[in-house]
Amino acid sequence: MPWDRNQMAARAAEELEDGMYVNLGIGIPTLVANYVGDKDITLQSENGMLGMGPFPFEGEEDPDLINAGKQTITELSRTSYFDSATSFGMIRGGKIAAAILGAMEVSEEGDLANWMIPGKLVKGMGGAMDLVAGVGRVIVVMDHTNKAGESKVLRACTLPLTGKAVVDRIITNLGVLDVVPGGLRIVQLADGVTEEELRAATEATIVA
Amino acid sequence: MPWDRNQMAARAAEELEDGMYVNLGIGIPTLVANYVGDKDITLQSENGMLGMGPFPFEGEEDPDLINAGKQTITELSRTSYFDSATSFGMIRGGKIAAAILGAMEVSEEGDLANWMIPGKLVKGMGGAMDLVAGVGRVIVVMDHTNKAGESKVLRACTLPLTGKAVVDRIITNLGVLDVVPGGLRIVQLADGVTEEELRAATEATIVA
Amino acid sequence: MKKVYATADAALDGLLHDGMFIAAGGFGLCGIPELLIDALVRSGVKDLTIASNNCGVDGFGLGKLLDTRQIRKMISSYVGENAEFMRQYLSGELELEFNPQGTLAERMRAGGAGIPGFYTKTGVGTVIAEGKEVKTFDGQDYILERGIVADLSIVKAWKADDTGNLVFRKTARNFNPPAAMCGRVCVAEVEEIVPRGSLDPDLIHLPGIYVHRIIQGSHEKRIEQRTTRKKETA
Amino acid sequence: MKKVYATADAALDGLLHDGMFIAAGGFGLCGIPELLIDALVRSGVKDLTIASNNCGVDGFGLGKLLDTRQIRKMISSYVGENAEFMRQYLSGELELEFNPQGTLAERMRAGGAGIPGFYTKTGVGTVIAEGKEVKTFDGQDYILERGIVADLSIVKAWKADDTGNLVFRKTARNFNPPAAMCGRVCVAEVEEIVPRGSLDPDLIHLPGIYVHRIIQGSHEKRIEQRTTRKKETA
Repeated sequence: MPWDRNQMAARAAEELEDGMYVNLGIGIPTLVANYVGDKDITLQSENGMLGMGPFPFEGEEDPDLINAGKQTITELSRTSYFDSATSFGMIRGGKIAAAILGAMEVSEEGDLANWMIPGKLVKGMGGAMDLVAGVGRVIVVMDHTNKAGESKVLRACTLPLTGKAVVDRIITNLGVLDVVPGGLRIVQLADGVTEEELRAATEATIVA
Repeated sequence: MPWDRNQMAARAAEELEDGMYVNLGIGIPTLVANYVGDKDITLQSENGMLGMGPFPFEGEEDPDLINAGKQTITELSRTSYFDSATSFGMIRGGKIAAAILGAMEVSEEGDLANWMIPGKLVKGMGGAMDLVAGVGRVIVVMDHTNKAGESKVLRACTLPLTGKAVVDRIITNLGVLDVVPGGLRIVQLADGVTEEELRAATEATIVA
Repeated sequence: MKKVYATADAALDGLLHDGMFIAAGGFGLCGIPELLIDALVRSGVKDLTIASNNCGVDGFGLGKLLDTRQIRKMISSYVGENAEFMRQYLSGELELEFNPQGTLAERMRAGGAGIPGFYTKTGVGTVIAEGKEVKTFDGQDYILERGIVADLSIVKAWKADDTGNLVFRKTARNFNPPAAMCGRVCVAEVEEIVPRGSLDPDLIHLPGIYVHRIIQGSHEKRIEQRTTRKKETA
Repeated sequence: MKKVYATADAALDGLLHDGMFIAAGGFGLCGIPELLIDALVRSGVKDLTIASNNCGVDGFGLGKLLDTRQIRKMISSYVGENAEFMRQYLSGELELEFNPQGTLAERMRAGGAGIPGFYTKTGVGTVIAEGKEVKTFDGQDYILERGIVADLSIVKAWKADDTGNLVFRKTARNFNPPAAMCGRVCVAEVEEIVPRGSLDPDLIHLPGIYVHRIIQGSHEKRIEQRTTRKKETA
């Protein structure tokens, strides 16, 4: 049986090591915070905060304290605030060890598309292009196929790119793949998923 | 009789207007602070301070509070501190209205040389190149001639430049000159100095 | 040199002209210059180009200037919260230049710091790189992005002293310092103007040199996504 | 993830190699990492390239590393306080790359912010421009300067918490934040390590993400130019 959203998030949390500064995207990546356990992880919110805490208790929301998804949040004892230029300086400068992001499409060369569907509403890339260009390790978490059953793990992306050759690892409901020379390498299969099932759902080249 | 150091400083202080943020160089320019009177002037120290106060009282020196000349100073009620990148950001970005600096040579095109004498000890330009490139108005205060009686106001500088076409106004012991198209224009003569005396001491072209 | 003005309208007096370029602080609805935006609406100034990470929401923040058709062009990273924006954009009434969020912040900071251009990896190989110079440093490609200098910056801070020294609060700092830096003139609105000397000089986020006019006022500070958790009961 | 180390020597353990590139904070003798410099002397690491605005004075600060001939090259804006520096430089033992002070600060900040190059007016038409690319923006010439990335940064702050969040004091801040930003690894020495949560998150000058190791110690904080005025007597 393929992984569900929470299992994917739990698997993504295994990527995180003690002491890491990490940026989590919107959607499944947000759930990763629930699975870091005892590890000393500091979450960045790219609107200008390190050490993002959980949602506030009802009635304790502070309009001056939001995350990059514009949700009310809280601070921790390690928290620091800074301006947007400094925030993206640390992103672009490679100070954030890992970003865990959602995706619409990923290619076998590590290209990522997650910001725009031409002809549909265009909302903007926000900080996604900066994150994929700058952080140490880019981990994508997404369903392996779209609602029509078509692979989202492609030879080449069809949608406008967020970044070219930026993805290091892909975690889907079917398993874990690494971007390596020549294509993707299977790192792990989701519980009960066979290699054949994963290959069948993957348009991209799978090597070794 | 030509102006003395204090008269030159007093004349330079007339260049400053209420509300200006100003950077004063080492030497005669430092004396300008004594002549600003009631004007609301904020002095920048390029090592990371706006609102530089006077020297501390004896026994009240703070090693964490120095100016760009490495002298102990004090803070004022308007003072703010910042890092060197921010400090030179405001200099380069034109936020400092005026810099009053010493010089070894100035040319009729506004070139300035004040950091290096080849063959002699080379100490470095410090922040001088940034200041002349960035601030709104560069005012040079210096003796009109050197100890050998040779003009320091030249057709072209002989020493390595601090900046090219950067000087707006020159205040010397003999008077005040502006850099204008074609050469220098006499703005004012020091008390008792004749135009002939000033012209004789000036190698640069004097126009109109 | 008096920097404190009585009202937002007074603080903008003499600074506005049609077709001007304004940089605005804020992220989403957090830390936005609400009072100065309202004064821009009242002024009727039009054909504005505005650099701001977002464009408010329908009927609030910069969204108000969309309703009145005062904006000609936005330079933003994300405009997904605003139906009127999309309508005007898709109908061709409104021009839009997408900038990656970090590129936009750095362009503002660079413009204020006298840096006309800088190289970044962000956007290499994407539509953002189209028409931009590419240069290789140490074997890797980067694109040239330009510094922004605005005719006017409008920002929101928590506290100011009368010399314009500003202090921000939590994530409401965001784009406000870089936006302030890139303006030829910067007007700041704050929740409280405190006496000179009552802000610790070590703890000023934005020195007064960047701030030309200040007003004090009260802010709605609307919350865009109110998310909470329940207190666990024992 | 433990960032606090017992001694400067322990904090540098495993980080040093001959020929390495170090960025150091401080301006003159103000805000310099005294204890880490002493540990570098004790380590015997040599052929160092050091980016620092100054090179200490004879026998203090980075001057100690001159006495032991551990420095191969300095990248500085001003080195006028040091006779041994001049002797080694004029005899060809020491290499020197002058950077305008603001260019040096910005090169550090850029390197830390993933910007490999930026354009500046500073130095145009001077020896500083020699061999550098010139580009015209809006009719004005600028030169291309490169971001700096150092193998190691050594900085001095006033206070830290155990997550590496730093606070500086007065003009001792100077080059310390940009120097910290540009290091692949940054070691900070502070006067006091305080418990997590005792620094106001709004008032942290340098977030802990930039700081990998911390030591607490006592500092001589030598004054270079002791200037005072007399109290006026009534």
